[in-house]
Amino acid sequence: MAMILFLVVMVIIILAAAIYAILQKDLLYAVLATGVISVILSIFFYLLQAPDVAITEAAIGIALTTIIFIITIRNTTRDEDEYKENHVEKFNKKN
Amino acid sequence: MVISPVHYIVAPLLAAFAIALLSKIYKNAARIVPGIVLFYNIVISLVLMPQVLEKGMISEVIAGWEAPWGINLVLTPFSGFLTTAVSVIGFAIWLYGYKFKVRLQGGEVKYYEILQMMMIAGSLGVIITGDLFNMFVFIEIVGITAYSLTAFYRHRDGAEASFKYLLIGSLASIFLLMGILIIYTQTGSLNMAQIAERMPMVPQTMKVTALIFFLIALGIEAEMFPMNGWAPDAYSQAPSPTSAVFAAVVSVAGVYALIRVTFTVFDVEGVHQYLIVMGFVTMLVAEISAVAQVNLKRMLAYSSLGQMGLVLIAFGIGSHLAVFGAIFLMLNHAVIKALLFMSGSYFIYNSDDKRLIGLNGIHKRLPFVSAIFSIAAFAIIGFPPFSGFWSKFYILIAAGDENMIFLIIGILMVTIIELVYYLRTVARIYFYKDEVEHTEHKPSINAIVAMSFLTLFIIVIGIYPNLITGYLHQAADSLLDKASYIQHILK
Amino acid sequence: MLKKYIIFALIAILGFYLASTFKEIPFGANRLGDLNDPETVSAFYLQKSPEDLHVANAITAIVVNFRGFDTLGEVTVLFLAVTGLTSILYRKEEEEDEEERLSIPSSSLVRTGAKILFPLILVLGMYVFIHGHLTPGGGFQGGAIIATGFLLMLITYKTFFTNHNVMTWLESIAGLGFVIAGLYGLIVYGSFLQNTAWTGNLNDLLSGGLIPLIYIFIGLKVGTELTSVLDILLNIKPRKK
Amino acid sequence: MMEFSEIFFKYKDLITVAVYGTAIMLIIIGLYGVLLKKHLVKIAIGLTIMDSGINLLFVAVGYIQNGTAPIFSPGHEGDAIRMVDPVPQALVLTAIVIGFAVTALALSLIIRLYKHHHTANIDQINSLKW
Repeated sequence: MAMILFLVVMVIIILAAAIYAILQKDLLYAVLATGVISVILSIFFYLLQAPDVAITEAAIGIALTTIIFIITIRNTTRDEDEYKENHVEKFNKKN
Repeated sequence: MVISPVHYIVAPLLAAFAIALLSKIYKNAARIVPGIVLFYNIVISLVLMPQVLEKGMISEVIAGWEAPWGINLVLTPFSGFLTTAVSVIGFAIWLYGYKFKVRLQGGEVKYYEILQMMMIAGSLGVIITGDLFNMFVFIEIVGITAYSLTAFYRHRDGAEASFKYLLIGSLASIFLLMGILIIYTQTGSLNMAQIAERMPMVPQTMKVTALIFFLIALGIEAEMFPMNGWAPDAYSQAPSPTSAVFAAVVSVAGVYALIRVTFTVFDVEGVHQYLIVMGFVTMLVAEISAVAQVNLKRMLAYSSLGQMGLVLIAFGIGSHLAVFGAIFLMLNHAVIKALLFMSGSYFIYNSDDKRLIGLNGIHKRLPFVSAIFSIAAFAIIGFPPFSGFWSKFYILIAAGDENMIFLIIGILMVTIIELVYYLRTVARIYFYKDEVEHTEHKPSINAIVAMSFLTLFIIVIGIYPNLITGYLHQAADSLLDKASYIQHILK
Repeated sequence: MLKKYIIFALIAILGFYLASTFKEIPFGANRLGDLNDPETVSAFYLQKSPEDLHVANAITAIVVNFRGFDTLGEVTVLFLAVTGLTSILYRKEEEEDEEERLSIPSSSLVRTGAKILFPLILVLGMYVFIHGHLTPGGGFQGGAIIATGFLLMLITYKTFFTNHNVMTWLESIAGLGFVIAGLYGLIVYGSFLQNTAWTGNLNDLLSGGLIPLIYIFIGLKVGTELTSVLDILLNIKPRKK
Repeated sequence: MMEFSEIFFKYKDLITVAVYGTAIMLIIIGLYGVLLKKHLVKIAIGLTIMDSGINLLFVAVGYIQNGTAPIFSPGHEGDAIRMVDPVPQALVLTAIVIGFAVTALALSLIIRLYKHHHTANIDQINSLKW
């Protein structure tokens, strides 16, 4: 029974993390949410008797993918809505 | 060591891994080694093709496990014919581009040459593999190289076109994986022949679902409407030899994958009609868009999509003659479109204006290239005595045999549209006065050799089509004969 | 706005379609069939992996031997991704300014910790890919673990840098090693990537013939490629504020 | 993980829905992000979420009730009968690494686009027609 509860909690966390990753405007948090997805996913793989896949997902999904996303955000912009300010600035410059 | 189909893949891989080391010793290695590899591919084709035609089919197993268990490589007359064509055109494009990138620094040319070589090798892999998941891996190889090469130039909008391409390509690969997964659960196999054998036992709904995923995914690779928006951008932003590879090699591999899956693996009714309808829409939309283009490379790209639409229509008709015409058209399209991109990029190179205006009166400065461009333009419209005439002619006859009057009218109408924009371009080259600034770039000798060779091919095949129609008939037979494909591979 | 609704409808259709398809594919059902007279590939692999190849980890047997060609292609994809990344991001004309790398300002505790952890992570990674044919893990996993070790060093130490020459050599040698091991099978036994006849005993470290060797090559290749990806991305100059 | 196997039968439907449903939901959420979000990084995030979903789907399809991981232990060579399907797992290994390569390439393109256009919004990057 505890197992079922655990499973349900995992499903809720992973789906919540996915929705959060898509909706969150601060991209850094969105990226961290994808890291959470990978964590839960590798637990899923472990439960489904796929230890090889679980290790791969843990190393690549959690560590490497997250870090390359963070590097990208650092080199671009952290705020999803930044373009709006940009737009206003450009508009003001023109006039 | 006996030459076998696996050499098509191993030789480029060996070269790609070795180039990094070799170029530390000898700077020009990155330029020369791909040429050697692509030439070796022609040698492989020439050695293997007679065997294929004699035996009907060669299949090679990887890692020593017989066909349904391990991965196998198959050369049928159809795929063997395409690999031969791709090898020859790939080598011609290498020859053409040998000096093209000479002003780039050593390091950059290394990346360029590796990526281009692997793009051709990946396309060959898509054509020769007999395993669905292996096909996915090769499609990813082609994809990765194509995205990187599209973004190769920094000063243009390459990154944007490349990102667009990457986005659609990734969606395609996800759909492809989904299709593979559904098929795997139903048949327990990844080998195309075994899946084809077990396909009658698969429930109809599963079959149709999987086929839809495959059609979406491979339709993107084969540049079918409506998922082909990436193509003109990618074609126009990539370096010129790469555009030629896109048109001549990658699109051929995409169509091959689509046709192999729909014809051999699946046995769903109605897919032929789907191919005809989608092919027709693709052709119509693309050709009409081509008229409106002001950029030469974009125009050629749209024309390329139109040709692919016609190929799909011909495959959709499905009779022997139509398939024969479709394979002929694939060959013609590969050669002629490669030629158009090769000669067209010299125009762009010479004029400071990237638009069609830059072509005005250019024949005075580039008489040879202009002549080749015009020949290729006439050939692709389908004027006799060039080879493009025969493929269109056979497709029309095949449509007539099936009493598809509207299709014939449609194809003729589209031909008129093609006539309009190609003749307009040729007229610009010969009869308009030049208005824009120019920078002089005479074609180098290797480019002239490559272009003359392909032009010669168009003319010779146009006058003596019998030189290759025998092989083409055999190729069409082998594609339509599903039973012997299954039997040969599964023994 | 209309476009948005069309996309919503498409997504909903896809979801419904997927759900109704996978309803027909029972979860947890045994689809392998008879293992002694295999009809599915998986049954065949499960049967042959201990019998013929003497490899305890069936996934390793599949990845390296049965479907080794896929793995070769996949290693190539990584290699091409690194090549593409370099050509996209890394051009000489843009390196004129002083290099500044992404790094986390770290305390001496973190620095010392990283220094101690780094060799341990490397050893762990190597253990994982050397024992790939016996225990869970293998070339990809070990390579990825090694890459995380380098990542740790790259972000804690501003001055730590991977020697590109060594990386290129390792990368090329690992790749060539994989292909040459495949060619050995082609020349000696007549089929690319074919395993040797000598395969050792199940569960020995020296079992599986060429499989551990190839997996070590894969591990080195994946490790160096992933490290290269991180190195390239970390070396981008941060945007000017 | 014995417990998981034991209770499996009892709650089979629930677990089916949980595993398949999660995978399909991940694919759909990812697709939503790819198609409707305007920020390039968000689009890349959507792609990785889709990839996660399809990977989970692969592994879930290979699972067999009461199965064990496909690794032979000493003295138990006949255990193959209880093992889960290894092929989807092997395919997923390949798919994960390929997905990482594509993501890295996508992110590098985003960095370059940002350098050119000083924005990462898809509507404002429109030198070519979208």
